[in-house]
Amino acid sequence: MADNLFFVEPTTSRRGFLKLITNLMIGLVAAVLTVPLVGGLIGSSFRLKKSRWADVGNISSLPLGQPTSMKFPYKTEDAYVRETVTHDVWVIKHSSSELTVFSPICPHLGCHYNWHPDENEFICPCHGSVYALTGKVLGGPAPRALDTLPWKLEKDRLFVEWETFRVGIPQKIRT
Amino acid sequence: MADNLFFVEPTTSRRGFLKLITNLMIGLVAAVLTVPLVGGLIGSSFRLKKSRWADVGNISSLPLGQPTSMKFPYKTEDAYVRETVTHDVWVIKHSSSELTVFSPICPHLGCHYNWHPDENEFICPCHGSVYALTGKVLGGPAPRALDTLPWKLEKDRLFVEWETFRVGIPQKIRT
Amino acid sequence: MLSKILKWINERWPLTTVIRWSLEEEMPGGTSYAYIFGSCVLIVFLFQVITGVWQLLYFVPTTDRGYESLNYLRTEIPFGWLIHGLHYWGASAMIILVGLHLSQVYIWGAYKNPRQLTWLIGVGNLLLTLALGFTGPILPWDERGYWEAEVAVSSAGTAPFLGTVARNLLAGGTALGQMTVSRFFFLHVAILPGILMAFVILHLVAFRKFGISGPWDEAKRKLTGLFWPDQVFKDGVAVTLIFMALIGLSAYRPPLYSGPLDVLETFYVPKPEWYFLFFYQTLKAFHGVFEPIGTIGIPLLITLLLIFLPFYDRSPERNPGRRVTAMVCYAIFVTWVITMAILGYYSKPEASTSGAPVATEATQAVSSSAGDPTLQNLEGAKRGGQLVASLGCTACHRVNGQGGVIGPEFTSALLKGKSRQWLITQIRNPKAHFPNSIMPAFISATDQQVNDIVDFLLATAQGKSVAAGRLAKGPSAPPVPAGLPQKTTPTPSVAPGPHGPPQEASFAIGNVELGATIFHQSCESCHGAQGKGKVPNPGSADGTVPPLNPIDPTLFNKNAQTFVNDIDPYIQHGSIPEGPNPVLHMLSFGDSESLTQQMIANVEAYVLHLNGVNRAQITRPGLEPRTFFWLVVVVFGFVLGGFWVWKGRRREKINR
Amino acid sequence: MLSKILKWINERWPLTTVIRWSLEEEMPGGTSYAYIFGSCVLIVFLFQVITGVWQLLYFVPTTDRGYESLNYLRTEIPFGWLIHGLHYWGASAMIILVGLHLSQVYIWGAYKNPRQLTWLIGVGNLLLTLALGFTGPILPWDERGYWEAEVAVSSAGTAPFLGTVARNLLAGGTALGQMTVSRFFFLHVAILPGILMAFVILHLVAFRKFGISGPWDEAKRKLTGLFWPDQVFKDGVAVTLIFMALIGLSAYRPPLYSGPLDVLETFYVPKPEWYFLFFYQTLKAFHGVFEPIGTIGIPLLITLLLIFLPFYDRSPERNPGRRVTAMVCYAIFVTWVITMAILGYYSKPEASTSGAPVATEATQAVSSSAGDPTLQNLEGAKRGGQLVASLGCTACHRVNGQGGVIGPEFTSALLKGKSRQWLITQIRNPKAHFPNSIMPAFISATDQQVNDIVDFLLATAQGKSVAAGRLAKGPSAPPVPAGLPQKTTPTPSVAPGPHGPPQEASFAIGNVELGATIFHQSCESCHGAQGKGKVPNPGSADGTVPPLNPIDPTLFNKNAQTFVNDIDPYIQHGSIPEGPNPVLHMLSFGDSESLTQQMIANVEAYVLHLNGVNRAQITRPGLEPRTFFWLVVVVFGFVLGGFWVWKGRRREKINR
Repeated sequence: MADNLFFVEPTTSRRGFLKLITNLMIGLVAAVLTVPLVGGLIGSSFRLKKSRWADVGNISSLPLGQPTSMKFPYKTEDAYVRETVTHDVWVIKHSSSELTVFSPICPHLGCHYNWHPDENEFICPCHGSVYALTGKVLGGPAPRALDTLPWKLEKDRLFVEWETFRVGIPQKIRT
Repeated sequence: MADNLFFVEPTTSRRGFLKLITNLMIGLVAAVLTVPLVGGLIGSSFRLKKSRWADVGNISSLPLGQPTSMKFPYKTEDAYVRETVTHDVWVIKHSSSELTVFSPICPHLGCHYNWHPDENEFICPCHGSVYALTGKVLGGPAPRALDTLPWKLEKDRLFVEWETFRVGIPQKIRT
Repeated sequence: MLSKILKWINERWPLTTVIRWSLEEEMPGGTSYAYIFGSCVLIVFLFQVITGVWQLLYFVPTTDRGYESLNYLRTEIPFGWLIHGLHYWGASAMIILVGLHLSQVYIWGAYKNPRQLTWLIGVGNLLLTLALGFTGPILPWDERGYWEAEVAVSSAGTAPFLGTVARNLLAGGTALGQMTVSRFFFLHVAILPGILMAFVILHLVAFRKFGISGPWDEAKRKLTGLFWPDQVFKDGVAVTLIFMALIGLSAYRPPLYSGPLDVLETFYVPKPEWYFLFFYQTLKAFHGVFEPIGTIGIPLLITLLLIFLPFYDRSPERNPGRRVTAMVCYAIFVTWVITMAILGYYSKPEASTSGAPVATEATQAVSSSAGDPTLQNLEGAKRGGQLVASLGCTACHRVNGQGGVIGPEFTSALLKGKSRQWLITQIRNPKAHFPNSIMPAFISATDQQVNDIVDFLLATAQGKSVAAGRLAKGPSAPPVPAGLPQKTTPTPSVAPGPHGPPQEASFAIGNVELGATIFHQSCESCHGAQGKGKVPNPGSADGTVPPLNPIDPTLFNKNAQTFVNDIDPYIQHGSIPEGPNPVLHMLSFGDSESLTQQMIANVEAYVLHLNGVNRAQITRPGLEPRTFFWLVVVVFGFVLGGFWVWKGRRREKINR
Repeated sequence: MLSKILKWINERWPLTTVIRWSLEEEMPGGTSYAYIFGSCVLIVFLFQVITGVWQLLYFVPTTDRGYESLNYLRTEIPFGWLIHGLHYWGASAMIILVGLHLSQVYIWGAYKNPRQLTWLIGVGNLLLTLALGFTGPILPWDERGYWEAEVAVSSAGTAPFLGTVARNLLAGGTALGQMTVSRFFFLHVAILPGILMAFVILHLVAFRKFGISGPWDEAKRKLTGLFWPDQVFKDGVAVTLIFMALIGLSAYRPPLYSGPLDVLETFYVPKPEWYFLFFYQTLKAFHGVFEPIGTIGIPLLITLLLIFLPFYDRSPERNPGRRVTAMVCYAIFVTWVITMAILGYYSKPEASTSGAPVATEATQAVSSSAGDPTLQNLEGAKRGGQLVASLGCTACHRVNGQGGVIGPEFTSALLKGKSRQWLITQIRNPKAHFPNSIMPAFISATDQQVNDIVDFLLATAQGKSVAAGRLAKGPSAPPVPAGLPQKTTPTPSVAPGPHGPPQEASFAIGNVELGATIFHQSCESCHGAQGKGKVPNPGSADGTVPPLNPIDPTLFNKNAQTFVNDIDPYIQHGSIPEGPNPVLHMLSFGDSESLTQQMIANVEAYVLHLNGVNRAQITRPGLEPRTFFWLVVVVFGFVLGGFWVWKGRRREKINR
């Protein structure tokens, strides 16, 4: 039987010894080979991207209390792919120094939501999540409020630290 | 024997008929499938790139009778990859309206040659082909003279039709 | 000669043995068209391997070139449309055939002792086939691919305990990107087909150990047929028909061009391939904490039920008539899958951005009519009057009898009762008042400019006449609709006609449906519904905005790429129509970034569609797809039919 | 339990039969270390498949991202260096092992009847292995990859009659490009491994039909050994040693970084992998019309000789001692291969651009000294004096006691006898007079400017004193060395220090040797040989040009990427040193396009190398390569050695 071929009882016979040590060698080589394979599979999967402050633009002319979608160019570094892409954020200006900056990504499943001023709500077209101006969930499958982003002002210029968060869970966890 | 399985003598038996018609069906399907496979292999292999006139630059300041390497940006279209690259040509100004424009590609095996003014020769560093100022082969493995490129002048601006030619053969054949 | 060579080979390599092993099989109960599915799956899988490998000649798995490289294969390579079409529709065929094969095995009770192992390996094949069907559409990283990856990765993330780990490993990072594409490529091109090939061999070896189970009726089992040629003939007929169907589908139903990826675009509604629609629809029932039950629990449960089927259903009874529970379960399952798939197919997203075009202006006006307009500065109003022209307001709004008719005329009646703040908001963020307004947000204007315009409008409201500036002619700044506040590239001078070369958008094959949505939002107000035009443009030579359907014959071209190259500059850079004083200008949607290049590509696909030109036109088909299909049908018909007739005659002759 | 499961499986699937088939083999004449090569090839091929597939997780086959994606795997992924290293060195190991396997079969006469078919398939395996070894290095499309592809495609093009067809089909177009990469990817990743796998199976089945041929001495054949475990143990020892060697090579001899592709660069000398050096060297003997004999004829002849070997050498004699002709042929062939490989390895390109740094100035001066300098215009000479400063001439040349020392001082002695035309040429195209001159060609200056400078120089030659302008300080235009005449980007204003962000070059891993060549040509004159500095820079705060070896500690960084980011802006954008009136400036090699980004990447790699930092530094090795290698050695030694000793003791104990 096949098991006799590999799994020899402790034996003093030369062949038994050869079987054992051969299996041991094969096992060791396989084990060592597994190391780079696992390394390659993990790769950079758990490496957080460095977030950078991005210059989003001048906010002096934004209306008060109304969400405005602001687009800005952002230098991305996705492994070995480097590009300048356009990102956007929703900015609500409360006063000249007080803002709320929302990530444009719906915390439900990652779609981009829109502001519906007639209903005074953010609504996501994908699965119908509804959020208040404050980001609070008003309806739909969203598991948490809209994600705010860190921001700072430098003489009316808004800088935002572009971050993304895991979607679909109640906690706001950076990705 | 295996041949009996496939190659049945003309027979009126039902099974012989089935064998024949089944082989025929398999053959037809395989033949039709071969069509796209051959099409995919040939692809755009024999499609000449459209050459375009490229603005190489102002030649009014070039020295007379001396080869000058002129670089210029060229919009390439390589299948679905579109990029602007820098090409160069060797330009020899004979008079304000008479020029020679050499492709920078050695006709031997596609390297880029250099001008060696102390020897008054073009020399290719890869396999040592030597050319005169006129492009004539003076030595080395080169199968033909340097390739000239079509050019035209528009008010001192040199336009060159960038073309490449097959290397390693005595004939100048566009690629 | 041939037999001598065969003999020589057979003495050195067991060729005949291998052929015999694969072909010589007795089939208890005779051959049947019920048994074709296994062979068909095998052959279609072979097609998939070949067409898949061939696509590597052109397709590259990168985020920036995936879609374009696939489209190059599909439109520029002879029979590239067929290579991709066969692979795309082959996937569907394979899933259908695996389903039918599984159903046949289930109904015939063929999974029972001693064929448990064959069944187990078969379940593995089902899972691998589904995994291949899922990972494939992701690879081009177009709109469809990206969103399917997003759903896959998010679903993995809902797994308890290991959610984050599974999610990140699948995405190859903390966010979707190049690593994700490479991972799915790795799975789809190497790992999954490799395992499936091994499993197919295991499955075949296991199958050959006991052969087919045959009819459950012991009496019928006495008849025996031969696998070769009797069953292979039936298999061949089926494969031939499937092959022709795949060519027909490739010709008449080419795979969708979902459009280049634009994560900012909110119009695309991600839906999976049809074979996962039932699951997509089912998932909608699970929200919040119950989500993992849908995303992980249901697939896991079905898989476990399938795997352990031969172990909990151990009765040797194979007759479906006596296996009522099994048949009822089957019927319920199939009904569920089909119902959900149909519901999923027809389901609309739960909320839509394309609402009614008429806004509730009245409700908004009330809240802002209280403002007391005070004229701060007559000088400001004068400057504002100039700005109204120079910033392009008069392209849409009529002022002092001059200007466009897209927006309302600036009359005192219109403006009366509007507060300064309301007007500022209207200029800065028109959608705040009218969500479906097509008026661009003038974010890039300075506060001073906006104040001046508001002064002018307030003066107009009070009936004071302040001359609006005349639109500067010739090389003046074009109206820039939306503003990237930080964008400071100088706006090029604009003379009549479009300016500058076609941009990136002109190379991408857009999605007609997405284009229609964007057209509706951004283009319809000037070019009319479906581009049929007839919108007046006073001061232009034509008197109306040029219609796009049909388009100016000088722009039209039967060649899609030339057509796009003709119209792209207008959309990118805008243009001023000829005429003494045209009120409406074509806006520079590209330069101003008010539409992304991907959106423009979609709009262009739609405009071409309106003019009867397919943006995804196949420029080098080898043979026209439909011609090729009918050619194949005719050739197959003549050769096989002819052979049939000829053989039939010969047989008759001999028998006579 | 285990045996019960095995029994259940065996009743349903012939598992034990398959295992027995692969392991139970009697070996006439006993086992031998001479027989290990076949097994070793098989196992190394398995390694190649696994590591090859794993590279797909990162590598993408595009012209623009291939090299970078591979480098990402090698430097940023844990054990990525090992995955790539194993694959790279595994290819070499496989070719050596196939060669040894073939040699053993040849010497033992094992190809003779009845094993002709096994031999034929084996020749196929050899060709496939060589094809894989050839196509692999092309894929990253770096300097090496591109030039190997160029040679391959050109060689195919020399074929008679079908040359152009073969060439275009291999390149996927009329010129090298993305289609070429995709084609070699298709071959290397799908077609060739697929066929090789099938051939390996055919080979094994054919081999098992007759087993090993064993010793030629009939007497020795009576002894028999067993494949398992006797031979497998020997195979295992060999595989273990090979595996450790591959890890060691990956750690101590990582594959070369040949630098990003730059088709304009003339310094790279394409040489094939070592296993094709003999062929490369042989080819040099065939020129012109004889070229196809070398490129097509020789490989074809060798292949045919190998294929038909068992058919023209039909004598059953296997003892090498009695097969003198065969052995002599073998010796000649091996000697040829090794000699040519060594010659090829040490061969230099036939001409070199890096000639002697001293030009034959004297020979040139003669021909041009006849010119009669006439001072056309004193105003021009005055303007020229200003230009000498503002165009940056004084960065290198001393004029009126002011300026650099890189070029000769503008004295009347130096300039005497130079004609106007000679001076114009010198300014427009310095290499025309001095081929190794580092003086930039002032193509972008206008004719008027050049005339003015020449006027100034002629005036100087005549001893007339015309004041040279003082170098403008602060925000003035930097010296622009080479000129793209049509390049009109405004030169940025330059204050001390570098300006602007790192560019493209900073992300690419350059080739140190190419960098050294470029450094020698473009940097050495200011920064000294090997960057050791000490070149005076009057007017700068330091008094000398900063050395690069060692570099300013504020720029140095142990992290290669940070180091590059620190120095790249200087090379791209240039800089003016601090100090009251520095004569020498760092030129803006990148902005002026006098060096390509790829060249700059190479220079940066060289500068880092001078400072003891590896540009291709592995930032996330998982474990340091050398540490990992020694860890593996120690673990293998301890476990296997320990087991050996323990078993030995036990056996002794029992035997006692």
